[in-house]
Amino acid sequence: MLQAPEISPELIETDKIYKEMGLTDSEYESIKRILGRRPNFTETGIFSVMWSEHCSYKTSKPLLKKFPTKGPQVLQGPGEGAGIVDIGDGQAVVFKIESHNHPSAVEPYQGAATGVGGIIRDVFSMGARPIALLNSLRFGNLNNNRVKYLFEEVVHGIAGYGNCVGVPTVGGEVQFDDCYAGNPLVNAMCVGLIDQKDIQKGIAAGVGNTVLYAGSATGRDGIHGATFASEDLSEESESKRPSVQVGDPFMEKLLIEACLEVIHSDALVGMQDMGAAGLTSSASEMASKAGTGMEMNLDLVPQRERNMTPYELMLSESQERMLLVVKQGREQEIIDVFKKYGLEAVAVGRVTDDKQFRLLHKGEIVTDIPVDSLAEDAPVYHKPSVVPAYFTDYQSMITYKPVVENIEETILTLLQQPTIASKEWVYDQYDSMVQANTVVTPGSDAAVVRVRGTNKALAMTTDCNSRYMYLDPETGGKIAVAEAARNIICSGAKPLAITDGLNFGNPDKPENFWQMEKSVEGMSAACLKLDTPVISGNVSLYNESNNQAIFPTPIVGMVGLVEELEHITKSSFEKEGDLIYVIGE
Amino acid sequence: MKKVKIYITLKEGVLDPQGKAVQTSLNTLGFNEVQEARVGKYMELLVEDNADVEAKIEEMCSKLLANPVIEDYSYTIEEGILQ
Amino acid sequence: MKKVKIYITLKEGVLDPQGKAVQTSLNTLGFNEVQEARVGKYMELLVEDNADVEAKIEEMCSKLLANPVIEDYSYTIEEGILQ
Amino acid sequence: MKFAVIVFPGSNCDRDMYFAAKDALGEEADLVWYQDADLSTYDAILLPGGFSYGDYLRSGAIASTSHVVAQLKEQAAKGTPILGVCNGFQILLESGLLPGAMLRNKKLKFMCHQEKLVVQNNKTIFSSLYAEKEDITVPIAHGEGNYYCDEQTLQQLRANDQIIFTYKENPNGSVADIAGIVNEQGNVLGMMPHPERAVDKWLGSEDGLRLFQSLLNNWRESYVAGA
Ligand SMILES: Nc1ncnc2c1ncn2[C@@H]1O[C@H](COP(=O)(O)OP(=O)(O)O)[C@@H](O)[C@H]1O
Repeated sequence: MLQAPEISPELIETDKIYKEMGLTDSEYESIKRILGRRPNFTETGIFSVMWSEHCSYKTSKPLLKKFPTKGPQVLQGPGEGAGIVDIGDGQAVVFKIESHNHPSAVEPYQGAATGVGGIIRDVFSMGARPIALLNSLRFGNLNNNRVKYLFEEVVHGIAGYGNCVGVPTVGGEVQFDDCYAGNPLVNAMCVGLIDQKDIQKGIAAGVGNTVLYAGSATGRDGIHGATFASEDLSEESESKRPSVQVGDPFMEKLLIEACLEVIHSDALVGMQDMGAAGLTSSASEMASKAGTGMEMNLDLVPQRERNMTPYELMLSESQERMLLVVKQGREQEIIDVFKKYGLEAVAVGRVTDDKQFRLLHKGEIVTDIPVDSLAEDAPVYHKPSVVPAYFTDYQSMITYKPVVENIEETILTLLQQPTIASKEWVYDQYDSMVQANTVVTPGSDAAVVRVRGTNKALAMTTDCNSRYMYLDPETGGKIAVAEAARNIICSGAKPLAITDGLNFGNPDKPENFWQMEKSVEGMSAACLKLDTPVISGNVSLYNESNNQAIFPTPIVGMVGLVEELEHITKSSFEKEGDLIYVIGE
Repeated sequence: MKKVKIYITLKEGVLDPQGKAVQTSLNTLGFNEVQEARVGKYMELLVEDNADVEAKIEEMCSKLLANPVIEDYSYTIEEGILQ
Repeated sequence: MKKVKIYITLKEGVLDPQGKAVQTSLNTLGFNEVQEARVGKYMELLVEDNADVEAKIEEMCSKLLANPVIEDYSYTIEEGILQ
Repeated sequence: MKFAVIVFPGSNCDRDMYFAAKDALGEEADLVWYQDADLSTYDAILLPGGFSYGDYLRSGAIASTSHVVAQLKEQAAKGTPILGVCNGFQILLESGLLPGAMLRNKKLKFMCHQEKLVVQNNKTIFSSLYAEKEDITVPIAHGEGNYYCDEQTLQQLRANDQIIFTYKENPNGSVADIAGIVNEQGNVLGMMPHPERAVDKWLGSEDGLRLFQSLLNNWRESYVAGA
């Protein structure tokens, strides 16, 4: 199928091979216009992943613009690997949430594990030490065996990866609803701590500087994962299974330590992890952001399998890989740091001044694309939006007030709901205490992690009630942000900012797009009011199975600052005789 | 009673970090002749005699014992084990 | 090149919670004919030809691959694999 | 007193151990990369928890074949105090410095929470500040902490009073509820629970700190005695 590298540019056009890669006719036409010729197979693949929803946000961009992203506390808003917020004393907190829904539906253990690995890389590639992980999970009804399997394995995968890399998993949420039966949601959030002077950017600056590849060798893992992530799940996804990637948390742990050592060298110019669309997105984004070009020789890329084609090398989503730009002539110092940790780091290319993204393979130029076209010329779609009939119906209903006859029975029934019941079975499997800073462990409103060497701490939480979102996305969006803020405040902290994980169905359906629009508007309003700007986030669309969309599920990840450890409050009763108050309406 | 031996290996092309770690460590110990190591699972089942043991084993492997997304399996059935 | 297949099993008498769990799930799935399950490790090594492969494999197993306190091992060596 | 915290590839409680020695106890400590280690200049050696070599093959197995373990054995023979926690305990077992082996937890799941331990022997350099049979609270965090040894070894451990900590409510299936044991000489302790995570009130328990203080007291006494 898609693997055949010998498919000619002509054939790609006449047989519309680009469609199999997820590009539309008009997108293909604009690629031809950009290049002034037909793209070859590798180039078509590169455009298809860079212009996928996952990398280009082509349908969500117009909505993301509505989010408030500024504030005096914000040091880095959306646009880099993760957002950064000032916490005083020259320090900052770095955080982001990311989804791994589709991979987890196919191979739950590895899907969840690599989701955790990916978000950790986003954080330490900024130069921050990852200090906490959270996750937000959605599954179908637990009386279904497949759902049970997915639930157990996802939790197992998060534990397997997070525990091994030594970042405590301190919080999260799990909800069960039939709408997620065929399409579970697995969103992972990572929080890092950084000295502001160490903040790194993913840029390829300085013409002549060297591009270094570090970490795991490249295999045929997850080829086309980025476009896969942007598709509806169907029978067909079965046949795409070989593309599932496997995580190696041990390798990641070594990468964390090596990268956090390397950031102290002035030989380092820029660093970025290879996430979705691997080498393609990391390399082209680094060049594009710096206003430079990049040339790489693919023969130099460490390879795990034989006879890999340029297409495969560029689109592979092998895990635990980083791309670095290093000052010319100073490569060895950096390579030596990686070597100490038993990691491979090799020069694969250099920064150029012609703003082209040029790739060589076996002596031939296999790609020559204006680098900005990959990021900046991606199409933007303004999708039609329609108020769903269900919403109008519900709004016209008379408010229903349940009558509770037996309070005790009702409470017991409620507590038996998996969504409400204790999640100890889940979080007991997570090492929530490694790094020895976790003051409030899972099971409270928000987790609290102290900042060692200071009298401060960070409170963090993830929240979203997707049932509210479905019933009224705008109000639901406000509620999600407000709930997160309450959790943070109840823990003794002041809310700082949020990251958001937008999980929705197929945006081509106007009703779904309306849900997206309203959710974002509701969240934005609450963020403005509470002064918690959006500093990072992720979009996952096409969360559907059998043509049925999930409830809109925009997850809010919020971080707050505890000024004094003494301010920390837990949600458990502390001692007999204490008074209980109810505040609010 | 039959004794069934089941071998579960990672599919070709699937990353095997454990195998890689074992190989590196064998090489470090001086066993430089080891070119590759792959680590899988080995299971022994004691199964009551009955007509279609083989079909059952196939089913157990594909349904539970191996993860078809990333693993392959094979097995041997030894006859007539006394209990 | 030789292909070496190594089987590592828990010693008899050592409790095998994983095997027990596998048996229980097989029984739950309706495979009631499964009387016992034991779970071990299976490794494949690609080893360069050299005079005393067998002695080397013994050494690898006893030094690293198996833990004599809890595990037994056995292996087979397949000749003449082409690279 | 000067502590070495040995860092293996994949160790992840190394810094926690370092801070326990340095900040909570207030003594000197170095993080020592396994390849660069010269253990002869330290008063005590700490093997931290984590997943050395990813816990691949068996937890602690690959680390136990590294060169630093030869030095560790030398120091053990000389009587230098050595504390292995969690993965450190697993490394001590795999390298033969302590008897027995680890199996996966009975329930096959990783577990992390505060656990009650009983101090069985308070006459070691690691436990002298605890009362005998005292209940203490120290967190566990492991997937393979199900301690196993054969009957004969267990007899020996009992006869020599080598069992230092037991679980009050056995969480993982360990033989005889064992949570921590010492070698015959009494200078090498391996334990699954994490005393370095229980060294100040913010962490939910301070009970682990007395283990480090016991070591310090003991070192001071022998130092004074030796001087
Ligand atoms: N829903 C969102 N809200 C705010 N910012 C977003 C959202 N989704 C993505 N972003 C931002 O867009 C940038 C690119 O995101 P992404 O491609 O997911 O990052 P990465 O390159 O690390 O995979 C990031 O800075 C991210 O924070």
